[in-house]
Amino acid sequence: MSASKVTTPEEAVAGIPDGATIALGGVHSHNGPMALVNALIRRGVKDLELIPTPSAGPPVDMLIAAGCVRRLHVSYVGLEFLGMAPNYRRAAESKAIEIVEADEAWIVYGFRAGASRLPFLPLPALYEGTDLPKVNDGIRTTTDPYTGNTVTTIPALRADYGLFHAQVTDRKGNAQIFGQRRFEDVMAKASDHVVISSDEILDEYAPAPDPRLVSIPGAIVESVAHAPYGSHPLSSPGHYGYDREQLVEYRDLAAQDRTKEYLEKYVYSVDDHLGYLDKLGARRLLGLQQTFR
Amino acid sequence: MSASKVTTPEEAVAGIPDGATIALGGVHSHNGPMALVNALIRRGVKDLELIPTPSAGPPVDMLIAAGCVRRLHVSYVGLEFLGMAPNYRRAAESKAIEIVEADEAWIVYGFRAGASRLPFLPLPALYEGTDLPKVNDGIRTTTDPYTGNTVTTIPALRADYGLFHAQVTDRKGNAQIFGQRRFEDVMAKASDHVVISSDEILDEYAPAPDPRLVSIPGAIVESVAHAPYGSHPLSSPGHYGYDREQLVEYRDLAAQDRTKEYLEKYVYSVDDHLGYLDKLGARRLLGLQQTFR
Amino acid sequence: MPEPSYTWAEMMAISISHEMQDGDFGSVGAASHIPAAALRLAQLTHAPNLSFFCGGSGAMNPKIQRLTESSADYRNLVTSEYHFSLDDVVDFETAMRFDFAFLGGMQIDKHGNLNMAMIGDWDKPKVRGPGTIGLIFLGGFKTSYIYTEHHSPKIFVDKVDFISGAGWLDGGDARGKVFRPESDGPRRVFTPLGVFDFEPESKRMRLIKVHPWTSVAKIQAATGFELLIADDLQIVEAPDEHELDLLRTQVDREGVLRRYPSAA
Amino acid sequence: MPEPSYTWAEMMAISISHEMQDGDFGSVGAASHIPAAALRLAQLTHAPNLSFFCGGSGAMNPKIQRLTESSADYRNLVTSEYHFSLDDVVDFETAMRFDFAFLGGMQIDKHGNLNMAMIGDWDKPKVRGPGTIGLIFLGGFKTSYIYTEHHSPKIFVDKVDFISGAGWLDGGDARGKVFRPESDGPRRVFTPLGVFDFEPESKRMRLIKVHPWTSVAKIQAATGFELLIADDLQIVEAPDEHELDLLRTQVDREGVLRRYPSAA
Repeated sequence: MSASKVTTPEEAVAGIPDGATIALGGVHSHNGPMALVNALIRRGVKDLELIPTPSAGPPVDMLIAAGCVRRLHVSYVGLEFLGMAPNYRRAAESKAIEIVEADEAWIVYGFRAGASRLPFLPLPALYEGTDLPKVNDGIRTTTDPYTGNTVTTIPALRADYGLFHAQVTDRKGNAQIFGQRRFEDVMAKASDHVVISSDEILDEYAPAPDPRLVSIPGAIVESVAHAPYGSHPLSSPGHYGYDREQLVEYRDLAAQDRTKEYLEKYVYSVDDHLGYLDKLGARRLLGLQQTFR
Repeated sequence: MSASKVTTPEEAVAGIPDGATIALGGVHSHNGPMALVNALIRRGVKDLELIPTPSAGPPVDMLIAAGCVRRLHVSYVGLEFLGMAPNYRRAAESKAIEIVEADEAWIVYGFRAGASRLPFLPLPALYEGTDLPKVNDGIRTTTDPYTGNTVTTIPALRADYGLFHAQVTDRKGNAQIFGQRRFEDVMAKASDHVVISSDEILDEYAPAPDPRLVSIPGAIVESVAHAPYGSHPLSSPGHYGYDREQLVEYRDLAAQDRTKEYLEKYVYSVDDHLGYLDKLGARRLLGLQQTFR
Repeated sequence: MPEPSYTWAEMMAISISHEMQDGDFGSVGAASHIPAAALRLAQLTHAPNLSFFCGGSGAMNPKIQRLTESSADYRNLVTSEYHFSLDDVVDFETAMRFDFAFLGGMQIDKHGNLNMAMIGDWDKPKVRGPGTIGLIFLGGFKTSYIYTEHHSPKIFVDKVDFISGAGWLDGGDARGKVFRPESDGPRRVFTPLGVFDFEPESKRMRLIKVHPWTSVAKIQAATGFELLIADDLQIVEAPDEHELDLLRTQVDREGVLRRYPSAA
Repeated sequence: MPEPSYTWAEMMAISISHEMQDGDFGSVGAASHIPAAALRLAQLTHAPNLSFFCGGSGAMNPKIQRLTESSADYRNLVTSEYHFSLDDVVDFETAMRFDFAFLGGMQIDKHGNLNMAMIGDWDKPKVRGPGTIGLIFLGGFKTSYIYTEHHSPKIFVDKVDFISGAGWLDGGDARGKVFRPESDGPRRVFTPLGVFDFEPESKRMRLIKVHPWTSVAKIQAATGFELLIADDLQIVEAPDEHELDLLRTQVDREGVLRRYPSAA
């Protein structure tokens, strides 16, 4: 029988050191690995370099508010339909964190190159018309050996740890992610250590899912954190919707620079993810159920 | 109501000119767009540049035998469990066709770069230890602007036409390919014109398939050739197995340099794909059925 | 004059829909209800062969009968034709395979350049924006549509403080010197007040359609630079009943666009 | 001596299986029944955490109870854990994420360099091979296993005519000067006659296990260069009943390996 990779969210992030580079899954208000993020905040990890998906939201803003972040690659960081991300904005304006002035191409092509460990990636004329090369010295040039032309390049991106949320994962780490843009596989390939939080763990004797629907192969997954409602207050595609009330609570406190109150209430005052769920209560959690599969 | 892209194999390839570059789907003895290849052979198209998948087989050997090919990118061309590809081997040894001495990296990374129209792709040390750069002047070098090191590069590959076989396709071109290595999507993106042959056309009023199982999006598909048993004598994953008897017949004739007899019998002597199916007969075709979905 | 029976958001969706071309293939970002509704409406009327990616969700051509608050909502995916990946998105964006995309900005200038990064001095920005996200691909779309829900002099500025996305750059032939010839600059700007194009020589923003409840003078007053006005300027009529009905029964059943302010 | 009750192909699969390490992650090519059977057998015995990609089919860890004539056969996919893409394959190959791969050649030389491209003069080859396919990734696997069903002096040559895949190059420290340090050269060579490693200093092929029906002298005679012989050379025993039973009932129910010639 093969060894099980299943553990708790707290155990799964226990080895992530200060200063680590983190590839962070989740798109806008959906499918962020929140139980893992909360565990990192609770641990008080410091000086992280964050490379989130191109459409990043609440988990990035929370990690900044909690003082965990040293450097952030920005494509989009915001609260989507709830407006700007207040802590990101304050930290960027005050230079409390270092901003890599990036975009979708930087992150997607960067991770794609990182997934293969290509040395860098050359692009056709895109950045040339913009001001990004003036504020990001990672955007460079080299010679196209086929035409002799000068072409713009971006570096490959890799992370020490990739954190992703899945709906259903087996004990070997084969993870099913039901929604959003398929890209977690590329980010996982660009990460040295892959940690999955999963709403459900597939029973060892259950029929295997259609292999075409497995998003990340278990062979590159290091640990699987069993985390029911592990994406809360964000949505978990096909399982539960986002908790709009709590997201508004977060936004309102964050806008008033009172994020610490939110973190105290939901993160620091509980011991672990199960404590977080107990605090929310069954009524609230089950009210978010949204079956779309 | 949206326009239908459904046509016949013959119509679907009617516009492919002599000298065109073709990206050709299919892996080993499986899922080749044979009805399209037969139609091209019957038309007597000339001077094609072929870029097949890294594991190419009978359709490439047949196109060479029929005199359709000027230039071929070789990763692997063979008859898999039936041995060498005789026409490829003769043509390469006699220099009747031009060989681009390539490999899996050249084709996969080349198409991947072509799908994005990246100018070229730099690789870490892989080709350096081999003799390939000595016989392929497309393998070049440039400067890594992040380290100053010299790195090996390959060019982006693009095709004028991409030809692929699918099991089920809707009238807009959304194609479901059931098996093999998922790569047709990348090759399609690297092709200016995408032609799909499909065993079945999805009824317009049928429930749509799970969108995660659609391999190539209709928006980039130009035409859909309705071709039942369109991959014969190769397999069509989930629908029918390969016709071993006919593949052995091909191999034996090809090995004796009598491929013309095969082509006469199965290609030139019939008017179109339906004529081919009639010639094979219901008993033989239905005997190949293999339901695995 | 009675209160109009539609909202400016509904009017805007219908105006956008009229400009969409059958057979085109494009992309709309997250949290973009109005263009998403417009594209679906166009598919149901004059443009059945229009195709689009619905940002964030992974959904191509969702048959949405509801507009979700987040267009990255998984529920869009369920009724779609194809589940795209971010690889697909950047491939199509870079390879100039999208005929169009809808894009916006914290600042939009008279040549259609867009800024989502920062307002003020780069070293000490007054406002830090959410980020450039996909705007560099203005250099890779065959054309683009600019879209904003807020028409004000703070948005429409003479020159953006930072170019996240290159429109017509400094106008004239400036753009053609930088990008590949197959990638053209922005074709239209859609706002609650009307529709704009770019004058072909100067590439300056030009008013071509005025929504029923406003005027050229009001639009100019809400714009931070001098607008060109088309010779054949059109005053848009109120939406016809059929289109409004389609929008409300087949695109936006839950009335997201109806909850915007009425077209005053 | 009675006719052995197993074939050399079965013996070879069992020999390979014994060398597999639990927890490793690797890849096996198309039309490679013997290594595919060996890996599955290892998963069922001492290496439950071994994982592998099954070439061509897209299948990761197929629970094959039958060996298909073509390992690219779709039917492997149905019982697998994950459907990989060619993107995955080259990503893992280039990023040095595969612990091992099984590879072969028309020619294999004393330093484990492989040739699949051409025999004879490059400008006028005597034999044109099927092509280099994935052999350059010998520079990207953490290690590799060489495998051939034909042990003859035509296959095992002193020096390959063309390097498709770089083994230990000219031996000694030659390889380390070219490739990334995480990518090591071939670890083992498996043939119908036995198992070989590479002597640590010279990186020359060395016989470490002799299959029961042959001898050092016969193996040397079938090899086109002088073989090194391990000090602790082992004579492999006939497969035990338990392994043979597992192989025949859970890996190769249809007896593909039993149809190879019996181990004479």
